[in-house]
Amino acid sequence: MQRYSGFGLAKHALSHHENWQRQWRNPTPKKRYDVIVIGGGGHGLATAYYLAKNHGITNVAVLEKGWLGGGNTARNTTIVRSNYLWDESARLYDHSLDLWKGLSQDLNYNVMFSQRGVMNLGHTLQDMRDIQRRVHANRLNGVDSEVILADQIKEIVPIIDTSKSARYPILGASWQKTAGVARHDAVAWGYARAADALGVDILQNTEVTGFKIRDGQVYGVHTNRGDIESKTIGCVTAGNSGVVAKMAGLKLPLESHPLQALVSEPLKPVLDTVVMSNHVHGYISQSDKGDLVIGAGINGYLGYGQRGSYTTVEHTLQAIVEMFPIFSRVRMNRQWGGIVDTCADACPILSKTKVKGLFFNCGWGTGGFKATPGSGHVFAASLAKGEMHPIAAPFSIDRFNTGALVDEHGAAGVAH
Amino acid sequence: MFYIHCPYCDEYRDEEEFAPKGQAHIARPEDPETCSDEEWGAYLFFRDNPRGIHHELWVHAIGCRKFFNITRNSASYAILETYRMGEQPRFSAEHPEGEPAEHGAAVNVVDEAGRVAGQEGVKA
Amino acid sequence: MSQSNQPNRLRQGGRIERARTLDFTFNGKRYQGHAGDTLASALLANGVDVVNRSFKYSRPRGIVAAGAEEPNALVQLGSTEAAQVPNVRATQQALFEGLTAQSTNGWPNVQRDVMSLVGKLGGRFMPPGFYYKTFMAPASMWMTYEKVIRKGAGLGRSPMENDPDSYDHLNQHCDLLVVGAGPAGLAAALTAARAGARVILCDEQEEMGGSLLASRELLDDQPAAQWAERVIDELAENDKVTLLPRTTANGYHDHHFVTLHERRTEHLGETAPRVDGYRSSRSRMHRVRAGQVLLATGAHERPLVYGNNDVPGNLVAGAVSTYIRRYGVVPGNKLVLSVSNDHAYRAALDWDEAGREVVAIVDARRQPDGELVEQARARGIRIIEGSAVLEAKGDKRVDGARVAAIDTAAFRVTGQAEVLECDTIASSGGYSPVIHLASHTGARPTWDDTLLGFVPSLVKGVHAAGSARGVHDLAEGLADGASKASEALAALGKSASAIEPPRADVIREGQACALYQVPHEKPTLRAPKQFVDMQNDVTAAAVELATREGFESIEHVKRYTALGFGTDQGKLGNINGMAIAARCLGRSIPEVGTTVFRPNYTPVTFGAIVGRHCRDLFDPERYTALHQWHVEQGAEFEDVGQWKRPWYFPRKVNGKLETMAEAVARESLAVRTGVGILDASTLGKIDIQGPDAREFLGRVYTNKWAKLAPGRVRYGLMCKDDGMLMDDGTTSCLGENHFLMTTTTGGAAGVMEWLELWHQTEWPELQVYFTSVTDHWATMTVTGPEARKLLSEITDIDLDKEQFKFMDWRNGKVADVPARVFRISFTGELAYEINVQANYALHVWKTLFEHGKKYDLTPYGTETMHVLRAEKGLIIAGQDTDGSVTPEDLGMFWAVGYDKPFQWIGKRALTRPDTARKDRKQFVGLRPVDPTVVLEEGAHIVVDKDQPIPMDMLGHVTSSYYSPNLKSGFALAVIKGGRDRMGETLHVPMPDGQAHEVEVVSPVFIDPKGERQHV
Amino acid sequence: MSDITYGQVATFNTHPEAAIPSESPLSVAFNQISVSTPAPAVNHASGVRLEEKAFLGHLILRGGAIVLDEAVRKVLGISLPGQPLGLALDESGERSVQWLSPDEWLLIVPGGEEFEVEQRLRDALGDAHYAIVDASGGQTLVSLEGEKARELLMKSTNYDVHPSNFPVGKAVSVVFAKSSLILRRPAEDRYELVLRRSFADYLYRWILDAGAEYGIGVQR
Repeated sequence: MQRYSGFGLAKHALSHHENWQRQWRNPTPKKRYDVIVIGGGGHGLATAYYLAKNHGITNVAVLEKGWLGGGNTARNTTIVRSNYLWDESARLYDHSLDLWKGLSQDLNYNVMFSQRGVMNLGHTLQDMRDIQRRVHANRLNGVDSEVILADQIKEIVPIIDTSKSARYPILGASWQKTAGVARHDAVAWGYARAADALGVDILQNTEVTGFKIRDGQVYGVHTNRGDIESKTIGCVTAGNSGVVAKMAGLKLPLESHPLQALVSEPLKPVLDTVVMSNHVHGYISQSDKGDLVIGAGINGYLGYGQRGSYTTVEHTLQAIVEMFPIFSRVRMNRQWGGIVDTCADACPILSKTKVKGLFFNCGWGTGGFKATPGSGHVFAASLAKGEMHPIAAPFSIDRFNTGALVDEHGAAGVAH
Repeated sequence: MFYIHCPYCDEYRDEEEFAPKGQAHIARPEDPETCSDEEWGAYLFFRDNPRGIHHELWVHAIGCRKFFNITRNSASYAILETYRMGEQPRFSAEHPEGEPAEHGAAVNVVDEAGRVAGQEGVKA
Repeated sequence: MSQSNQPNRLRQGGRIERARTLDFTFNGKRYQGHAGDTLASALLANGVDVVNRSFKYSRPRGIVAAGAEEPNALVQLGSTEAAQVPNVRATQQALFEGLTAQSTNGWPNVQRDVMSLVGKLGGRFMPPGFYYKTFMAPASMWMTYEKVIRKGAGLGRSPMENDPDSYDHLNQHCDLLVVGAGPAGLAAALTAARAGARVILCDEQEEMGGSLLASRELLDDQPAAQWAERVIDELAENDKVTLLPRTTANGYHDHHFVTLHERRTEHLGETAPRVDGYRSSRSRMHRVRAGQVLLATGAHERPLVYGNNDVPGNLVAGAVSTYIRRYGVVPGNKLVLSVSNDHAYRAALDWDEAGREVVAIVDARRQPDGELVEQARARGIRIIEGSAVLEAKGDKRVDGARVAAIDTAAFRVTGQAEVLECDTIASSGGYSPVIHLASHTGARPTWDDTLLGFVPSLVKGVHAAGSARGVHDLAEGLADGASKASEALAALGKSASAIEPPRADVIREGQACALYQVPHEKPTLRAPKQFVDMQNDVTAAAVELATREGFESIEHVKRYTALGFGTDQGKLGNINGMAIAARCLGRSIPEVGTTVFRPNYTPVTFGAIVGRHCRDLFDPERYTALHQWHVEQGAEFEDVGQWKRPWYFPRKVNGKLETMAEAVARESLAVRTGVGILDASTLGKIDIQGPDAREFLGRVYTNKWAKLAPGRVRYGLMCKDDGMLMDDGTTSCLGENHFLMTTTTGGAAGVMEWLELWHQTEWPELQVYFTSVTDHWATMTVTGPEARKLLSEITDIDLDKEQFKFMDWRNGKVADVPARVFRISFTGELAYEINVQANYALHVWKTLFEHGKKYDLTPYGTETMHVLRAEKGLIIAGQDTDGSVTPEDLGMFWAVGYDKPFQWIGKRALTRPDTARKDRKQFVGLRPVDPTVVLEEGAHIVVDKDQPIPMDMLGHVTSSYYSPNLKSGFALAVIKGGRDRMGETLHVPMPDGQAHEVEVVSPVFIDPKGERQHV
Repeated sequence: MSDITYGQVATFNTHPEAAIPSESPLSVAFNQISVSTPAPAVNHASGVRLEEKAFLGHLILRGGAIVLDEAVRKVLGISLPGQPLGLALDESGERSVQWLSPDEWLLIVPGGEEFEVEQRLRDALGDAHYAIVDASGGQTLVSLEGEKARELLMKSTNYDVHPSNFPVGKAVSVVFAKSSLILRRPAEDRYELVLRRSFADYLYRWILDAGAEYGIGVQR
């Protein structure tokens, strides 16, 4: 792998950038792999990378039906935080946050992880109870988190309206200083480049059309580029997981919904942290390019169309302008949608299935991007060992039968 | 922003008046006590989640407050039909072009008897 | 009418009002223009070349286009802080008196920009994706690097003061929405209007008419604009037609829901002017539901991609014609036109007619032969065939064009270059239909090899006409508009015969050739910068580099280079970029991908999307019938859902307002020792009638209802089928077949829908009706030891404790008003809930206070209510429960009907392995060992306070207060295996490292036998 | 005693015999608790005129159409609107019945009549399965007139209020601003809005704001 560095960049500049290498190969599929990862988004590529790096399993294929990183990895609002309520999810997301901290160096690819802090606002007394509950739990779990009140919020974000006359005045917030944002595309590309360098075959435009299953054991897939065999297959297909599961005769406890986001025109820096409000429902940060990146709500109907309802955008901007009245004259540039696979408890599925050798990593709902390194890391370990990693174990499909849900939205209210 | 034909109000109304309530035709098991944990889990949580034709339960929340079903393509968002509780769809994954009317009852004819029937004697 | 100060203004022509001169300021300098100008045309008239600096390299930039596709001329508008608008496209901003604008980038100013040095020197160190490849070491420095990078971010700036303007919405419905009032759109609208259809016609420009306003062609032997005026007049007369100029269709949503953004006042001033004391909304969003939609959105001309094609003085050819013919402005003196098609020859003809010099037309085709080519030849204009402009010369303004023969197929320069002296280079590489709206619907456009452009794919009900689908000829476009409109109406079952279009000359045009990037003698990576996307400084070299690095999908190329991510969404650059990527990859354009557009077509003010749903009207405030009294008494309010509920009633004591703690202590003591009163009207109330009402209750509640007699009340728990508590409340038996259910305040709407869901989908055979009566009844809770005495003074109901027991209800009069009185208690004290028709509530309430004076009747709010109920161990659903709590977890076995015949909702789930666990979190009380301690709600409970982090948490404090009655803090909590831990001492660690010691106790702190409520 | 038990159902006359002051849901606004200025008066330039018809009797009828139709005709002399979204008025225009859903109708009668009407309906309905619920305290009726009334509605609801879709004799429950209400067209030149009590103040403030452009006046 060609190492990236400031010095290298200068050297390439002198040769008019004519000597840059491909960041990943465009290989032809082999007949057989030790592990197949279906889905070339952030989670799938991270899974492949950690399989190769941590477990020495390099005979791995990542099958991507379109272009890598083209699903929710390319469509999210890039927030990274780990202040989840329940022990199980806090462990998972905090593990991820730890990996984020050294990710650029690990991958030799600047994913621009910017720890500018994330605050979740509370507007009612019950909001504040929930926030306190979450922050207390975070602290005892070793997750960075604190409660701040309106004055402190105003100090960190001077342009926010904390006046008492607001319809839902801001009472306080939970504040995770070490949380932040990252450059979404770079995460996929960085993992792809690093995995490729370790020998992983990234097969784009390769769509799985069916599974080869014999006696309850998976042994390969059919694709538009021919059959590929492997006795260990991890499906990391986010919004399309239900469709993939059906090919294996499985039903999953999730539904795929549209989730929208939008950006303003680029502005000179005016907002340095991430501000989220579940009560008035909107969240916002400003990218390094200057766009205000704004997350909208999820629609309640099934949707694979990568677009949602316009009213959701209206409600989101109403919330944003309520919190930041100065943005009323700023203009919205673009909106888009992703397909989020959501479980009833707003927690993911990292699980074996009834089909031996076939594993699923899905159901991340609105929280997938931040989990990318952690999800890939524990899922790789699970595929390598054939047993779920301890951090992944609570997120089995079986919990929907036993009742052992990890109910994040029931308790914390903040799922993004 | 869907435009939905309410089979009870018998006109198209904006999506803002409606609320989606998940997959249609999920009947509660007749005898819950004899269900295994898996069967009960399936009833509570496991859904078809198809990309394509989907039958879903909606309620005309601001309007007549009636629940009804929609056959909709979850990829194109095209609505193929709406039908009342107790009626069967004409369009399905097996019959994307629709079955002949006599096979399904989802015809939006509003008559006195139909309205009463819509309220009585039906099962999800 | 002096024009001496506008050097590029022609003496005549154009549609501007020459009699109206307008002053404006750009970058601190004053200029003049005319009514009818855009800021761009006025700047060009005044000879202003550099209007901005580029985003990444800080290169000087001028105006390139004349409409929405303009990538460079972004300005910051506004003379005051509150009126600032960032990133306004000068080509779309009408000039008004006093307009004040600044370049978006450039420091200290746009002429001498310090950053341009960085751009010049550092440009080559900033290939696409350079930031992914550096700033990684040391890891701790990234936040510092990022600060520096962020300094260079952004275009314009946000205002720092609140918006003085307002915005509104108008919901519209029509049979046919026509987007674009050019030739095809006008013909379509006229066809539909004459057929009697409801039509909306919108157009983004200041004036309707589109290309007809600057057309050289005649219609019915008159200037085309005159035909447009006649049509618009006819449409304006028709009351089924809504004409919306200055209105951009910015988003196409499902099922023909289109948002039209009407700029109502932006042409009048920087803030909306006041008329008759009323300030109009600055802009208005029309939320249109159309039966059918016809897109007559025209086409955008593609510039050619050549070296230094961004130097001011480089324009697209059509823009040159527009400025000359529509605005009477000729943006230079000596023109070189570089083209791949006939259509663009018009620019040279217009330039020539304006009396300026056409140095040459450089045509990439070997033997151009259309009518316009012949006209140019006939005028003696030099035509250089088989050639193109390789490179512009000049720094802040074009001063020459290097021209050479090229081989477009082989992508190389074949001849010796010649430098033509000129100050303007106009180029045209063909025309891209404006397919944005069609592609918002999710339909992927398809490439047409003859048209050399993407044409829209159309979902059912959407039609395209004219240039928007590649029909560029005027006569054909008019006919196309008319016939597509009649097709659209036919789809609605309405007949409309297409209008007879006006007579137009057919101009024979030769076939265009495919040319996107012009080859250069040097390879692309070494050639002078050839810009593809000017706003984001994306060059042909960047696209090539991206493909070399393995970014092969056009989506990857776009993301890696930022191509098309500007505020223009790549209207000029996307297809050129795709063509370059295709060339580098040796593929065809459609093989590289398609082009996808998302709303908005052009950026839309947040305010316009928000509408009036802000500030006082952001969200409904729900009031009870007693709201006025609460306000007058100085209550503090708590937001509970949308309700405003009194939180506490601070009194002035010794001239000082009580704190909440003081008020709550006083209110709590009053209820325990005297009498207090609560406005409980927000509780949900549902009237249930029917022979199967009782059976229905038995199915949705966990407990039994078979034997509740009329006159009696019972508390019930409602679960979902996963066994988790959903809501609670009391239900009264009003008659054998008649019940009144109450719900929590927040749960009211949800419970109502829940009942209907089960009735309509599962048990339609049950004869029962549910009707919400929440708003009909006002509910006042009179509670405390003196409650009976007080109430007895103003009621005819026999309050004798044997006649009217706890959990009974009675009818009667209270303060002469018919009332239903329920003897239920949420405080543990003697309590009466008085329900009266809401219109009479204030009278009853005030009468209670008249009589209550001697008992010191004390109004209390939600905070005191919470304290009092917590002392009794009564839960609040949603506070003490969170969707993961069963009735058994709460220890409410008495409210679970295990042997009811029907398998009620929630029962089955209770026996699942996890739900049946013995060590689930259970509801208990906590008593801090130190009575002065009030635990923090949400704090967690551990066994070993010295355990290192992560600690094993047993559960958390759900409710915690100071009790003036217990003279101690106390709390409710859920704790793993809590019921088996009674008497144990546990710990509550706090952020300061200390831990509070607590004893696990029963959740009932006061009157465990319930004697007080039974008195 | 003001209540009578009809078979198995308890009815309740909410009105006092004595003259008791009463407050409509709009009193909060009219008394300038939620707004700082008095309601704008009607004048010749008012493009919209708003008037509250407070304290009317509102009854919700549930049941089968055929059964209810007979009773309503007998008691009020109005045919029950059988078609969805129908609104029927008696000759005086003071009493109306509107379709709410296939088994639900809204009866509006002069204030104070509702209890008697309910009793007579119950007498007429006998043993049928039906429900009648008094909702008079929970809602109020507001009329909008004037040449700009329709445009004001267009600002507020996405329902198509064009006369071709919303003729006289139609009534619909619709989204209105961020709340909902019942919208009725009892006459060519008048719209009626039925507001829920707790939302009424918000809706009234919305309407005044939307109407400012048209010089809205409030008839008091």
